[in-house]
Amino acid sequence: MSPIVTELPKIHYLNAAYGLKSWLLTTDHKRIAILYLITVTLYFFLGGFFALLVRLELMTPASDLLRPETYNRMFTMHGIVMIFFFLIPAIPAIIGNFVIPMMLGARDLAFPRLNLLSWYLFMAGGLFTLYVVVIGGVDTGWTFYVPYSSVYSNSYVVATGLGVFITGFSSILTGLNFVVTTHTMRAPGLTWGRLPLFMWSLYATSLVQILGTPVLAIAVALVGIERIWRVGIFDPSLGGDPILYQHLFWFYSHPAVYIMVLPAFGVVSELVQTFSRKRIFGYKFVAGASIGIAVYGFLVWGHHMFTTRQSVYAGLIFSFLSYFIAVPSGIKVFNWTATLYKGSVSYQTPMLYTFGFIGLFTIGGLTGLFLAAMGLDLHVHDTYFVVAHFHYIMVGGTVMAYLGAIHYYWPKMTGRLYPDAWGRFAALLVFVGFNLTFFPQFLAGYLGMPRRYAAYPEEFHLLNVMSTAGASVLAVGYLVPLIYLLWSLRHAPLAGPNPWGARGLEWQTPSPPPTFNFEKTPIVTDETYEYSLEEEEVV
Amino acid sequence: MRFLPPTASTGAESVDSLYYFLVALTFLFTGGIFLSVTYFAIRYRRRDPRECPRPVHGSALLESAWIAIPFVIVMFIFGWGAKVYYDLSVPPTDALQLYVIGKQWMWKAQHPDGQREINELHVPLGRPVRIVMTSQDVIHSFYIPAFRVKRDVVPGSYTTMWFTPTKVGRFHLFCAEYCGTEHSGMIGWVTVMEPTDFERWLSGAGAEGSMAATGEKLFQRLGCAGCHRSDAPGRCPPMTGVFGSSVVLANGQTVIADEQYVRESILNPKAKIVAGYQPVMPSYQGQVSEDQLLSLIAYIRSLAAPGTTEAGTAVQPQAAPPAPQPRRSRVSEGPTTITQPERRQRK
Amino acid sequence: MSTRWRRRKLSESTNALAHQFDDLEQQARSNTLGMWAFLATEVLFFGGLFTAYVVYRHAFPEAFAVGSKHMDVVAGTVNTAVLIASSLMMALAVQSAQLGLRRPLIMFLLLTMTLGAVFLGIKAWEYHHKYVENLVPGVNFVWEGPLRNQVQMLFLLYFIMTGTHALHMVIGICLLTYLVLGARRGRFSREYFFPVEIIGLYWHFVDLVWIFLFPLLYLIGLHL
Amino acid sequence: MTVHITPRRTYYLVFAVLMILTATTTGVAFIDMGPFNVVVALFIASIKAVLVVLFFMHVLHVTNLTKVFVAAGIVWLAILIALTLNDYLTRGWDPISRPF
Repeated sequence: MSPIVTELPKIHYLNAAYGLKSWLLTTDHKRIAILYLITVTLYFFLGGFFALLVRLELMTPASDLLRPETYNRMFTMHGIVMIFFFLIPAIPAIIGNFVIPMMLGARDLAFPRLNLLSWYLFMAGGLFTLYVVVIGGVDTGWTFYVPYSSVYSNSYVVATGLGVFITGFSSILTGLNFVVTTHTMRAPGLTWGRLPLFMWSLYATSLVQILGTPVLAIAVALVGIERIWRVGIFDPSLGGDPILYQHLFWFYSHPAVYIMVLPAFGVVSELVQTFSRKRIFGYKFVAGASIGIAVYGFLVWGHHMFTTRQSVYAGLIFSFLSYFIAVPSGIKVFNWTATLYKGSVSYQTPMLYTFGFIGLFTIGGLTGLFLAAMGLDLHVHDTYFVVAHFHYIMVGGTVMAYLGAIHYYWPKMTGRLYPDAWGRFAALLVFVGFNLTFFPQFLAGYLGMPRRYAAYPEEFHLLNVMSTAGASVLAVGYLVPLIYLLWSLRHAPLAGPNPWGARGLEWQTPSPPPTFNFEKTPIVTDETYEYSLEEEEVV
Repeated sequence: MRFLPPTASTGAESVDSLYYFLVALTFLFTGGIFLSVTYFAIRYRRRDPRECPRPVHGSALLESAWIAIPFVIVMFIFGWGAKVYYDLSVPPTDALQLYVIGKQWMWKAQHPDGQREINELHVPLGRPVRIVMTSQDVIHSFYIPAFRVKRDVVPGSYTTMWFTPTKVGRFHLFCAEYCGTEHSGMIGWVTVMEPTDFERWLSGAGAEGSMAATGEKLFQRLGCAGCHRSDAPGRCPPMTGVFGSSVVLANGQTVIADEQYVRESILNPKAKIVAGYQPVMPSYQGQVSEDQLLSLIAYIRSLAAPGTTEAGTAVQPQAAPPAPQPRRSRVSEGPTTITQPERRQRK
Repeated sequence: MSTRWRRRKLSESTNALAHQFDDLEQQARSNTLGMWAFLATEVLFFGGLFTAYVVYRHAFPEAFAVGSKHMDVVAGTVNTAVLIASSLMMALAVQSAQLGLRRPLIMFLLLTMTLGAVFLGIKAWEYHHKYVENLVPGVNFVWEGPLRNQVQMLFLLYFIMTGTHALHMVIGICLLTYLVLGARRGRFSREYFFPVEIIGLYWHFVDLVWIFLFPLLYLIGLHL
Repeated sequence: MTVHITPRRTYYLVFAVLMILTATTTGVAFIDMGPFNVVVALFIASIKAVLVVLFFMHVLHVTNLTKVFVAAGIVWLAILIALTLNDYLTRGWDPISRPF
């Protein structure tokens, strides 16, 4: 379909300058995206390593491989690394950084130096966290619940908190950059109604980052103050209320779920259109649902606190509000499915991840209904049911979409394709491994197995063995793409500007793109995703 | 392989019904999405690399359908879940009263008659049981899967849960809120016994005297009795008949004198002054342990006048549906010399 | 920052257009919007503290009233006036920049900084007083009267809230210094004044926070 | 972009009003009005804030987009405080969990 490409463009963003300094001081959004890609991938495998240790420990009921204190550090570090250093930056900071200016027809983000600063803040926060890993870890759980974190824990809470605090500002600045860029850097003719859906979802994500993250920052800072000076902001023995911390924490951390999953929605909206060659079914609804989720996500945090001392009436209100979120999420799933109708569906690697995403996110979303039902939550709260639920959203949803996006934009980033057969094989491995890992956890959860247990009674054994077996398949599924993608950098065939026949401004520049993306500022005259126009062009 | 924990309380059945409904709903929707995606993906697979399908621009009717229908369904789930939650949160008035203290890393339980247990909890079959819980250190969560109940145990305040066991047997007791190194070791057993066996167990469990009696001794020893005299109300409000009643405060607000209020009044007496009294009581913060606080509360509870408690006191033995417990009446023994006019006067 | 970029900026003071923008108007619009978005973040950052304040004041009204008697109302009022005056100076500085008046711009910026420094000085003096009175939680808090923990909560919030605010003031003064240096080199003009404007927005925001902190911390228990 | 330049007189006037309001809020605090002390203090503070935002920060003359951003900050702050208080204010209503 696309003409055979025999050589890369002469000058592109990768060879525009050489040397370490040209990377570390770059303000090119594409190079910063690559910096993020490298570091976030490292964090992903670090977090995965912790996860593997957790799963290995849980293969047997007794705590034999790791001592409980080590186990507690492992699951905490797994959570912190995966959430703050992988899931939150993954799609926005890598894919978003790379394609947003191109999607908008701009030369760069509105604030390129701020973008680089974001990466340095991310690195600084990450180094604090790595430092904590080296000197002995932290064992509070990623939630840092007081008074355990502020008074009782014997681990490195303050250093970790500082790492999270700094990384939070990296996240805020990235979001701020994206919001301003979307408002002021759009090419002529690119109206809001013509924005790619990925832009809509990243815009929504950025709103959450700007408005939610500061509250986490202050909550973590207060925990640090309480721990360092032994004062009682939350400590009940000094008059504080530990539940207040939970309010502040979840005010950010529930919307943070949408920071992690909204970009995935955007990716899936792009992929489902490209690989079925069809404009999305109900563009306005899908776009609006992103904003709706971002705004509405701030009204529901109390559903993490049904079993705490939160009042029954507050719980009722939060439960009621929580159910509204089901509507925009449903809109998305239904519209993606309907987009396939009468399309031209291809089964290339990114599309397989998209199929996986739709299925797993549906399960993840529907099990959310279980948790928002207050009476049922009394039973499943803080059990493996919750663990399975959010892994279906975060891993089955976000990681699937992230891998799909990496495979989709890899040719744009590097100018080269990758072996599609291997890609499809890995996608299948990830899907199978994922379900084998996390489906048994739903069962274990309803059976009553609490989360964060280093040892557990015998009746949960079989389910945990299945889960650990699945985790090893999943691990292989994640390593395979790493290998063939690295291999493809030198050996794979060249991709050309638009290997998928996709629409969108980012596919109209060479692969890899030049430093300023476009020869001259493009002018948009079409509605978005007009696949039907292609026929004329091809003929 | 089992997929459900034992169903051993009245609440467990209502939770399970909701669960089955949601499982069915999940299968229905996931199946629907899965079948549609599979069908579309096969039916409309790309046959020619150059093919370009005609656009379908969406349908307002379909969009409103898949906004409205899920909305109605989730509102139904909300209502159902809220009902179950409310029922599981509000104990019946005739419940047997137990006390639990969580600490790193054990559960300490105490019966009104003074029997103490660690990581064990014995309860009678068919009687509602209400548990008042607190923590000595960090947040824990008291979780009995077989009863489908879980409540966080929060330091500095009381939370409550209740259940009516419907099956004799031994069931898991877990700590569900991460609480430190031995979190997974903070587990135990709940034993449900036939009422007669339970009576036998109680009498054999070696109590040092009922909690109310212990509380009364403490009340004397800490010097509370010198001021809070029921015979000569003066500087301090008398304690008889207070528990469970509404108390008018100096700032005009009204509070119900429950466990939380009594606790606060001991630890932080100047926070809520009863109308008509001076803030003269010193704080007992740091001088009474959580155990002693519960004993004091049990004592003050025992001073409640008949028919005035809001929850859980053993004031109407006849009203308890199965197997009235003669032993329970002991809770309301003690110097219950209150008269109705006296109480009204204090309001 | 690439050196090429910096050189361009220094050599052509009036042509301070960054490469990613098409014109100065787009650049100014983006930067102003960016600052407003950042201020929204700041609102929520302080918002966490205000929430804690509201919750605890609701829980311990008497303790907060009693404790606030130890706040220095005169210092607080004077500081409010000083900060509002500094905001006025900042507004006049922005206006001077808009009109392209270099010397008034520098003068008003220096006045803003001076008043900001006066505010911080008074604040430091207050902190010192609290220290002498043994009212610094975590350092030397001593409270003989009732409701010790609850009163300590007020002072804790006082120090955290005013401390965070003071930190923002310090950052603001650093930014103003940067502006003064730029203004002396003649970097700003009628076309290119948005750095003055957006740092001005930040400064006014810090003033806004204080406008709420002042009654909430100093004026609770005066009528008791 | 057309820049709206506020005349100096407006700034001086706003400053004068802010000063008067500052004096008022301190003065009023000495009068016992029960729960209304807080209300009055916050009301005056809000007026001052609005003046600063509208005149010093030029929100009177900015684009609607900027106004949306200003509103977003305030609305989200309101969400944070309101839904947190939603818990604390209803704790006393039931026999299960009570204010501390």
